[in-house]
Amino acid sequence: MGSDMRLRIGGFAGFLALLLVAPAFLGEYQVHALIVSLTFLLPALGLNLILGYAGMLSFAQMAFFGIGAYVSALMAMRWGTPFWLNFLAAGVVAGVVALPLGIPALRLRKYSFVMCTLGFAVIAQTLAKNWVSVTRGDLGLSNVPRPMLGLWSGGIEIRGITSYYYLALGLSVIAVLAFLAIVSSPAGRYMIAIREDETLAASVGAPTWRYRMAAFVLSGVFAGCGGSFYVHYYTVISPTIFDPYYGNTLLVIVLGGGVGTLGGVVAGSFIFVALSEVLRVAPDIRMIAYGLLLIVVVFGCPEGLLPLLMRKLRRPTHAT
Amino acid sequence: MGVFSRRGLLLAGGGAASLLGLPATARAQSAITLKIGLVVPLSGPSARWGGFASHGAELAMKQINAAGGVGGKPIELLKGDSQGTPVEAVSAARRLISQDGVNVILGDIASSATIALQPVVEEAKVVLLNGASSNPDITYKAGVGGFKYTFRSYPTDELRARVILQYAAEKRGITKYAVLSVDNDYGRGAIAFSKKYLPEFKATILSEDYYKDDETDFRPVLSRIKSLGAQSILMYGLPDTTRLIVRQMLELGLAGKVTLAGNGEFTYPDTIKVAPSVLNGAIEAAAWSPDLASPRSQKFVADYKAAYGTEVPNVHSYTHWEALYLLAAAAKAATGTGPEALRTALEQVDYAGATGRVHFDSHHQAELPMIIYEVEGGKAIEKGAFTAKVNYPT
Amino acid sequence: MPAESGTLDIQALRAGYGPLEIIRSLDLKVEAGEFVALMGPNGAGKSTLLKSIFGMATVTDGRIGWEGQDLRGRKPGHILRAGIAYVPQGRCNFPQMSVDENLDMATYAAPKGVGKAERDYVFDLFPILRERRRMPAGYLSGGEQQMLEMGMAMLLRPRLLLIDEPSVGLSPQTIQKVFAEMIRINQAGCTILLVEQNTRKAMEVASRAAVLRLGQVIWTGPPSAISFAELGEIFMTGRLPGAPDETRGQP
Amino acid sequence: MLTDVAVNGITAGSVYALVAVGMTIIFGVLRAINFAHGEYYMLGTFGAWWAIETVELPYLVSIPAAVVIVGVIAFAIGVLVMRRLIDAPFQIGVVATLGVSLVLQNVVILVFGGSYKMFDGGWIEPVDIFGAGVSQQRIIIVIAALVIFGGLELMVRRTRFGKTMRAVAQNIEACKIMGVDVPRVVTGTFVLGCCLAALSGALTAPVTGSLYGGMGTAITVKTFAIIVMGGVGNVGGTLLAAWLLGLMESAVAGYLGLQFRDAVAFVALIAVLTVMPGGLFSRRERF
Repeated sequence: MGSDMRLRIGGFAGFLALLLVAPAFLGEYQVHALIVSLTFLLPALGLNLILGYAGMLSFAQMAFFGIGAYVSALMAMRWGTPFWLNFLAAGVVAGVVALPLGIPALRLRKYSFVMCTLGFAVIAQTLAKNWVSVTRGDLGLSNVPRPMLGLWSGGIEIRGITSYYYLALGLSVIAVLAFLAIVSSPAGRYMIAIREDETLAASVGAPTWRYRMAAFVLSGVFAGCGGSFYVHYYTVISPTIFDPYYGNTLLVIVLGGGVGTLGGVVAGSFIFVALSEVLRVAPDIRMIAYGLLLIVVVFGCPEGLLPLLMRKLRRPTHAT
Repeated sequence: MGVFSRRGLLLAGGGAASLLGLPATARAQSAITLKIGLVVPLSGPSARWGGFASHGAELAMKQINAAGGVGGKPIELLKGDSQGTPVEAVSAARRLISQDGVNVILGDIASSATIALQPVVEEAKVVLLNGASSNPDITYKAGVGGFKYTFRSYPTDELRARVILQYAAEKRGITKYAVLSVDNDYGRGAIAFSKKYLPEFKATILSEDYYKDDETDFRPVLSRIKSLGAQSILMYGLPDTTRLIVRQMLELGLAGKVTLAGNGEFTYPDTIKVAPSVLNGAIEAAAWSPDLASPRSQKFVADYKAAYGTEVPNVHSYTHWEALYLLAAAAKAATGTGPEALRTALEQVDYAGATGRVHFDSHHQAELPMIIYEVEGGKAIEKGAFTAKVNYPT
Repeated sequence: MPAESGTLDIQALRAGYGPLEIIRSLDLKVEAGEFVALMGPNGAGKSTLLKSIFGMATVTDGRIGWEGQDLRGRKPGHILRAGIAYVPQGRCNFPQMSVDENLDMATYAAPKGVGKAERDYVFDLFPILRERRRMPAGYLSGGEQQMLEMGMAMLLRPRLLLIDEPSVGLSPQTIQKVFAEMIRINQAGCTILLVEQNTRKAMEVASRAAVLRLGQVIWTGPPSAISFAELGEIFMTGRLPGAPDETRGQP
Repeated sequence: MLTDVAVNGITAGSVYALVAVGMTIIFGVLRAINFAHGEYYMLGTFGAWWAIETVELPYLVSIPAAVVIVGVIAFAIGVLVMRRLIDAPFQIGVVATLGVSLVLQNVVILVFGGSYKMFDGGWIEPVDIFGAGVSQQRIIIVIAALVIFGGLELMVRRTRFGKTMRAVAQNIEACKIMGVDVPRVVTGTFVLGCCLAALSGALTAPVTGSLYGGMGTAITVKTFAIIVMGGVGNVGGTLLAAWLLGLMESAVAGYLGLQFRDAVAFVALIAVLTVMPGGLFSRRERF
């Protein structure tokens, strides 16, 4: 266990160091691809919480992401608030929205819950399209201000791709630490107990519903914050954010990377975005190849790519 | 909107024809080598639009290169899949720019993707030419509006919305509309512009509906429209869906009672064939139509059909095809070879396309005409071309 | 190997689930007509042994001899046709299908289905099932469902019946009835291999006990040859009280 | 107007029902959400279109042709992918079927081109029913839905394969113990479900008019709502839920506006699940 822990911490530290120096060796496009990975990392961490730790597959994740993006964009455009405030507000609003949805939905069985959250995304999209006075409907909000890193107004404006990258990296590190804090807290341990055996957890007095709710709300917070970064990077938000594309990407990252593990989700964000980018060499068959890879990956290592890699890494040390 | 002028339909552009006809080496001295990255949806549900656009652009590339390219150098066309989303569009464009070294991005179709591309190309100093997105913000914020490298060679929906209302009111006495448009920025945007001009023509909207791009059942709405007594359905819609709607109008007995006005290939022969009795009297304002009498356009349609089996080109096929010729013209005229030179050349370009003279205004919006068609006796009749300047918000 | 009817001969069996090995070189021989109770602590491999015999676990090595053939690698359908039936732990019926339909399903592996005679045989074994034949299985009581499952297993007239924990979740009276049925089945000539957590009960009915620990048979003999306390000691330590370390063979 | 709503609702609901019932029986035996289900609907439409355009078959013949083509494709996918989902955790099914969906969609785009195609065929002349105009094709769809649901109901109750399907849905472990060849049942059910989706695609093509590679996605999403409302795995419930949704959507589109229509399914779904977590129709009668 001790050596395992050291391996993990070492792995994370090494990976972070690599990410810190990466822009020095990479072109703009590759740095952009890293930003995309980091953009998906936040909502993916949230999905990992609700799916990997509370055992419920949620499609509401992208709806929270979109809600966070809209909140952040509207605040920046209407009131010129600084980025940190938009970022926090996006998370808070998404979390607050998760609450009333969770009340009926979390009582449901696995599959019904999936459908309910999917439905929520559709309803959120309908709202974004029709609440024209606020969201501008389908025209969307464009020319969303770039992130302002000041205490209130003014401050440094994030512009170049490298600055965006370091902003994304910083936010991701905070998110990863927050995630670690949540899952290693007593509440996190309860969540794991509930995932492993709900009836047992309930019988020893764990208020399963409350912890599921906590996981669901927190998943919303992560996604909302992710949406905030997204909108300030792409500078545009429209109801298409609620389309299945984003939600599916998240699922692939979490399930393909290693659900219920932190490293798996981090690795998944980079591996699957990289995969989809590498396949750009052949635009005509890109999505076919991507689909086939998904099938191969999921059957080849059902528990996710990272757990498999970890096992491969660990085996030689056992042999000696 | 400023001056509203009506003029005769421009026939084939002499400039373009001479561009093709001239020996390739004649003006070779300072031409820019064009390496164009086409960013459109190539996979997923939106691929149905990207397919037409890439067919059009590929055809133009082959034709121009067969005729000797630009200044003796062939045009390179590289494709990037945007899936119609900002994330994928930016990734595709970034790759095309920094890996493949393209000097032009042509795309996207979805407005949100195009808007996301604007800051990217601005930073990279690569020209973004758009021939399909309808969000007004794209050129409100371009040229003197800020984004120096964004150009749009596609008429605005503001113009379209206005000419339809005017033609319908003046020529047909239509004032009572029911809105049925596609639920995206194009459909919603066009209706928003229409509302701006309704009072001018003493017209009213009785009901308002928007359909998803994969909607297949319009019967409930059509039943309501029938009972409301609207004279016309104001529709800014999708071509394939138009055919479905007119079929259902036929089913519900709306033929001859309610006409269509707006845009959505109402006046294409293939659409009219579906329900001639419904489409009689339909009015359409089109940026281009395969029926366009211009010989240049006719030749394009013939070449396109020859290249892609029986597929009839749509307006995206045309605009992306024409965009390559436009870029070739600008590249030839450029003085210098850097990105600045191409941008300046585009700003100054005066190009004769199949629908009319292309010239970018200070916001890099091409001043292009809208052509009005009306279906009479089962055939689309050209009723004239209209242009107008866009009034930009300050 | 002589082709003896109703004889099970397991040699050096290694089995488990995927990469996880639970049975580690196990030997066990069951003669025709015996009623053998498998006992041992949790995780000893009792259920896994039954599943291995029935082709539902991963067998990596060894031999499962049955009437002269090796069942290793065979699918449950084949094993059923070879005369072995299995009643697993937990509910093993189709709750929304009637008793009759459940019995229909139980004959799936039979080459030509099963006629009225077999059905009557089961109904004679468990008369309550005849009364309930149109009722969905899910509406039956726990004991009735257990009987239905045994009936389903007996439908193909097996010569060896594997039963896993039939007493779980049943009332004492029902347990009594279920065990009485097992004895009747055994007396009718069917060999039984039983896994039972209720050690006292199992020792009452079985003709022989086999104690498993860590995937091996460490002791076997008639129930009368071992006391309860000794059994407990084996469970805990793997050794018979007073016996030397390597105690593991047949007596 | 009320007649219109009713007629529209039933015809639209019948289309949903045909697609959804395939998904619900697949879900029943596999406990996997099939994210690619709409793709088989799309393939059915393309199959019929291809048979008409390339092989020049009449529309009536193109329908069975489409079903057979999709049946063959579904068999291959059933053997290569779906069988492996039998004992897999449900997340595996999500990613695998998403992968299948991407492959099928984009292979069609690669082979036939991304741009949409027009569908010629079918009988679209209107017929008057209580003052509401309906095309003959829609009447055919409603009749087809009734016949197919009747047939399915008979099949799952009376035939050996049908009983086995129910058995696998109710207790897969017990099936294995009884020697049921579960992979074969799963493949068979999967092919059957996909063929039903394909049939629906071929039958509705004349009224939808156009086809393109990505057209399946929207159907998949709406189908989810129907199978949950109908009580997952419940054949009769699926038809009723589909009709009910068709009627509700028709009423909302008719009285409120088309833009709110797609939310109807999910508002109704969330409302239903809040009150009746098991769906509108009893879950006990699976299949």
